[in-house]
Amino acid sequence: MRTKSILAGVSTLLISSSLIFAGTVSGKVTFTGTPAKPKTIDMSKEPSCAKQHATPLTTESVVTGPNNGLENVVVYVSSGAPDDGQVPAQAVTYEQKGCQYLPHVLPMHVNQELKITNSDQTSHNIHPLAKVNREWNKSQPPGTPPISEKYEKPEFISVKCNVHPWMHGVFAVMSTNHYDLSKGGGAFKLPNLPPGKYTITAWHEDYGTQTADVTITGNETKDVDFTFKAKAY
Amino acid sequence: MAKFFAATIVVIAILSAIPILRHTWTAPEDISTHGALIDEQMSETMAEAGISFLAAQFILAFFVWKFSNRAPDAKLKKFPGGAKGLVIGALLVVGIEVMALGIFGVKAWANVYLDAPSANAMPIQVQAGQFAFYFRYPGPDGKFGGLHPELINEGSQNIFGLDPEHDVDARDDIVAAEMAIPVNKEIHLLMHAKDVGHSFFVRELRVQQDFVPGLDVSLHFTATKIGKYEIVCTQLCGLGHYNMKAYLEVMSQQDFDDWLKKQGQ
Amino acid sequence: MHDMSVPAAHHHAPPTSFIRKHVFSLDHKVIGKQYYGLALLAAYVGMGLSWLMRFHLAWNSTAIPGLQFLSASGAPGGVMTPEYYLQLMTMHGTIMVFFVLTTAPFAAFGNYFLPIQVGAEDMPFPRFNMMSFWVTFTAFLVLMSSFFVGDGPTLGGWTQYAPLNAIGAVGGPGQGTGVVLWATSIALFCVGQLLGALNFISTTLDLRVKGMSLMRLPLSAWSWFITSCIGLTAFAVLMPACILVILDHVAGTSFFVASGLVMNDQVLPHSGGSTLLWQHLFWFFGHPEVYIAIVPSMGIVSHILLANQRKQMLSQRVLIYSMGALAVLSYMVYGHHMFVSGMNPFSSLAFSFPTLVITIPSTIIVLIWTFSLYGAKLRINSASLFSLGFISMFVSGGVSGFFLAQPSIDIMLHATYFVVGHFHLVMGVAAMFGIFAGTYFWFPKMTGRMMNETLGKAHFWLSFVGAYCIFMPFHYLGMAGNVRRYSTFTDDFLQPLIPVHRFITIAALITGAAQLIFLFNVIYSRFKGAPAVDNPWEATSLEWSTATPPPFDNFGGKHPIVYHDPYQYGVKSSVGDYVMQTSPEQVETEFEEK
Amino acid sequence: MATTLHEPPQIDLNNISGVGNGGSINIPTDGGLRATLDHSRPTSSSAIWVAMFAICMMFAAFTSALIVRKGSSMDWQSFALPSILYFNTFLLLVSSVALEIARRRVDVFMKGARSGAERPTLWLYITLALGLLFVAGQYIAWTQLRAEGMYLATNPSSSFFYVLTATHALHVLGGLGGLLYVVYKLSNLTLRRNAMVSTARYWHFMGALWVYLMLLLWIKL
Repeated sequence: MRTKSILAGVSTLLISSSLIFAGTVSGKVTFTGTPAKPKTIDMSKEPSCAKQHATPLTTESVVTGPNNGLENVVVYVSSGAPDDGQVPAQAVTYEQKGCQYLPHVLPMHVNQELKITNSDQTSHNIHPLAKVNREWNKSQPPGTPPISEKYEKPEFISVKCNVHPWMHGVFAVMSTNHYDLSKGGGAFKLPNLPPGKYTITAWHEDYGTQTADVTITGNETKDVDFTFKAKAY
Repeated sequence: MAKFFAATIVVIAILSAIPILRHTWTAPEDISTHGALIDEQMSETMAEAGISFLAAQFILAFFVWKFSNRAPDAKLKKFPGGAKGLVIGALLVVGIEVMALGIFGVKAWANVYLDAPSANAMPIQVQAGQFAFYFRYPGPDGKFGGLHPELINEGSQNIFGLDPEHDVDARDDIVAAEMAIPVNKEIHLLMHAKDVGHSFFVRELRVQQDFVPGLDVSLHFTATKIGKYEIVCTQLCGLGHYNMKAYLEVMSQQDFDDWLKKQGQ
Repeated sequence: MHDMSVPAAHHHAPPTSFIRKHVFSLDHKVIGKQYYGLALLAAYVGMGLSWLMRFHLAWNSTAIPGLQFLSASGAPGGVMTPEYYLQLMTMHGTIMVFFVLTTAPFAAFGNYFLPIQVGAEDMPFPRFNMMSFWVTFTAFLVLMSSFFVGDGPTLGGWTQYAPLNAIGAVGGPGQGTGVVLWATSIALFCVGQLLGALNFISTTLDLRVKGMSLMRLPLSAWSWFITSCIGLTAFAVLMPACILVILDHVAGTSFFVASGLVMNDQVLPHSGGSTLLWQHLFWFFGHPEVYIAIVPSMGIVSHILLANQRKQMLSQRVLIYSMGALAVLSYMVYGHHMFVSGMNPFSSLAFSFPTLVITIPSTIIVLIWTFSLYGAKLRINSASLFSLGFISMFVSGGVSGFFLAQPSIDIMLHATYFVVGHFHLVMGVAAMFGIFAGTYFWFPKMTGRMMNETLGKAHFWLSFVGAYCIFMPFHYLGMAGNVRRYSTFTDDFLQPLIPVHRFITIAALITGAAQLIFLFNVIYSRFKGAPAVDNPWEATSLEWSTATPPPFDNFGGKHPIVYHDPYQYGVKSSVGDYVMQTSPEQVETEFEEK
Repeated sequence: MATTLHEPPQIDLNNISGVGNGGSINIPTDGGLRATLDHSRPTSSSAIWVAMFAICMMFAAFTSALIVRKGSSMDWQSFALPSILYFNTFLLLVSSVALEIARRRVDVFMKGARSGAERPTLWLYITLALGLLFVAGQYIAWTQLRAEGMYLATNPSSSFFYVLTATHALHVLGGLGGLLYVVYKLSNLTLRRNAMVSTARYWHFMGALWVYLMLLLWIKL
């Protein structure tokens, strides 16, 4: 009993301390050169989807923001912060709407629940091409309950819909809770890092990965920027 | 019971014939230059098949009506003609009938499959893959870029596996998900299968042809009527087979050129 | 009835243990019943599948209560997914074609009655015969197991076109394990049927009793003999094809997968295979298979009509020769399944002519049947009704062959519901009617009890009208270009056709329900039916000259001697208007002279 | 017209045997050993031809598959057949001769009185041995190919080689089974001529089939 309470006390102390001296890594992902310009997607095969897009959808494998910001880049701590094993309770959801995956890149924690919903009038077919994890291929007719899945091993999984070949997305399965997805101008933020040496990795589905090492001492914010080389084709 | 059976057959036969005679469900109007012969062949066959169908059912009904449940002392009768008559009759009538059909049919078939496309036919490549058709126009240079299966990436819309980086011909190739063609111009369709067997079927054009993986086949036709038609896959190709389709837009030459320009940008 | 015959030695004493008697029995009669039981089971499974499919086609997004328990991923919340539809469709086709249409009229009735009709005690190789059934049964189990293994049965259709059947799991759900199980099952089935054909042919050639010349064989025996000749050739070709598919899966060979194929943006490892090769091998079996399904029914129906019209056929020889012609022609026409497959267009023409020629023997057969009714004393009962229904169905399904035999028209009708309607009528419903007729006719001999006529007639009327309501509209749909093997009709031009599909579905549900009457009748009559006499139909062939049900060695230690052609009806004899093949009595016909 | 077109056959109760062999009663009609006559199953002489026809069809299918597949693309790489195959061919042909001798001996033995004449099982054993050697030889051929890196999936040519030879080897094993059956039946004097003849036919057929396969492989690979 007493030992228990002591343990509890100690652990709370540790956690709080790690919160007190919480470093943050933030920065910006940019690109140099001229990226291939997004191709418009012709959905005429699926009228019910096509009419949901006032301006035709374009490919999302390279999404750029203002002043060379690069979006949809997964930035995460690849070493230094061992996985604390905390699986987020709430599920991440992956929506199929207008024959498009929302979001295009979906980061999630290993074993976190993944809910896949179909908001379209047509039947979709979710086919994540997993290599490390178990590959599955399920159809989801309109009006059927969401598909619930989870992945056991960290992996970047490319997702396809076999019925609508243009539909393409990514599951980024992480073994850490310290990850972020570059937004707007390519900005990202990794908060709550206890002091220590870290390797930060940035992953982009077309341009590959880049890494940077940072050391957090106490309560501070370190700036780390990544620059990818864009491919014209 | 026997008379009821006879009556039932007659009723069924007549009811089955009505939708045919009234053209309740029938193929849409033909918009191709070669289709007329096929339709003609179709209606001739329909006439002959229909007559044989009705005749057979009626005779069966008549005999069942007349010769069932007869009195025990009733006399058996032998069909006057005998087997020889029937056999010779069948050989002559049916033989000539089907041979005629076969021979006339050759012409209709030849139009589509045996005659070569004319030299100035417009080449379009169609690629069938699970579960969509994509169409490729050679672009201003009139040359198709080479295909590199390993480069195919549907996520970034490199449907055909083109290599614009190194292949100059590929740079101006125009890829579309719907097929636009100028009216009254012969099209030479080069059919390429990306993965498994598919088929290219346009009812109005009176064309149906399977894609053969590993072997590019070709098809040629001329559309004579402006409009929007449906291209469907008729070869079971997997779970999305039912949804594998594309639209065929037959346009005036002017509209077509504009469309092509628009796609080019 | 005076039956001159000679004593024979039992070649094997009747077994006593339950296992040897009812399970691993060497007795062709028991094996025949086992085949019949298997066919019955398979038929109702196949029918259930067709119910599910039809319902889905008519009411696409409506959940089928409880279906999710059959397959959670196949029917989330009871709504059928596209792949599950195709999987059910594939299983429906495979089960019906192989395990019903091939086993029931051929293996089941043939096993039971061929030896009796030739006067033999048993088949020459009872052990092969037993193996034939148990291998077939295993094949069925293997096929059914694919429902429960991996991601379900294959979705490639019963024709299993390459390369979809050979690229493995990347092809979609069921294309991995599912296909391997399918191919294994079919290969086993081939083995079973080859063993059966071996027995059938040697029984017919070698075991005929004294006086039973080939031309004295009943038409049913002839049809089984011809069918086994077809099967011998067809299954011997399908088996290698299945072996090659299995190798493409498990050994990584490339018989059917061409090079440079891309699935999910990955180039497939296989290379250089020929996709048309599969179609050639498959259809070389596939078209004769149609005749394997229909020819036995032709024989059975002729056999039954003769007993009920109390008068001979116009010519038995012509019927036999025509069935033989069908058998021979069936191998020269298989290419008409491949008119638009990318095969050389000239060979399409080459294949179309023999196909058209097939109409000639078919027409002759129909004419002989019909015109033999002229001046007959037709007795109406369930058996004869189904036989007459068979003729009507055979005609209706046959005429559509006119269209499909012509490449030019096939451009419009290929792979549409027209084809589906055609083969369902001509080889599906017609063959089923042959099976039903055979059941009502031979049930007394097989079980010693009569079937219930009232139920039988009810069953007939519902099936006959129902079958037309289901399959005639298929032809109209096809002419309107309704593509087959679609799980959902998304195309604009298919929308107006959906009401027709609803009509068909309702008809299918009712007709299917009518088949439960038959099932009940079989089970009820088996135990509670009126006891049957030895020769309830006053028929002439050998199976009616022995006891009901026949003793273990068929003729109670005797060898019958045959004095007459089969079907000596419409004569004056001591027993009535017919004389048994085994009776030495000299008789006169009672045709009035013209 | 009279319906009985044929005279009722004369019944000679001393010698009833059906058109085939339906009625086997206690008089030697199938040329078997006397000991076998009672309770003997009717024999079928055509069965073996039927079986051989089916096997022909099967290999015809494989052959056409081979030809089509070879023509369908450029990836066919020829390779030299393992030389041991020629030796195997020789073995199989010799075994056929041995079996023919055995069959003649058995014939004589069956016709003559059972007492005295010793059973001609020796030649059957020789055939068996040669047959086994053949199968073993085929196995060696496969191992040699594997040593050269030619596996089942290496190339269509090797695929077909393995498939054809293996299928043939399986059927040869079936023939060996038949021989064992004959030896056993002969040992307890219940052999029937038909069994002997059919086995012999099948065995010669296996030899012929193998020669055909050798030619096919030799020409096509």
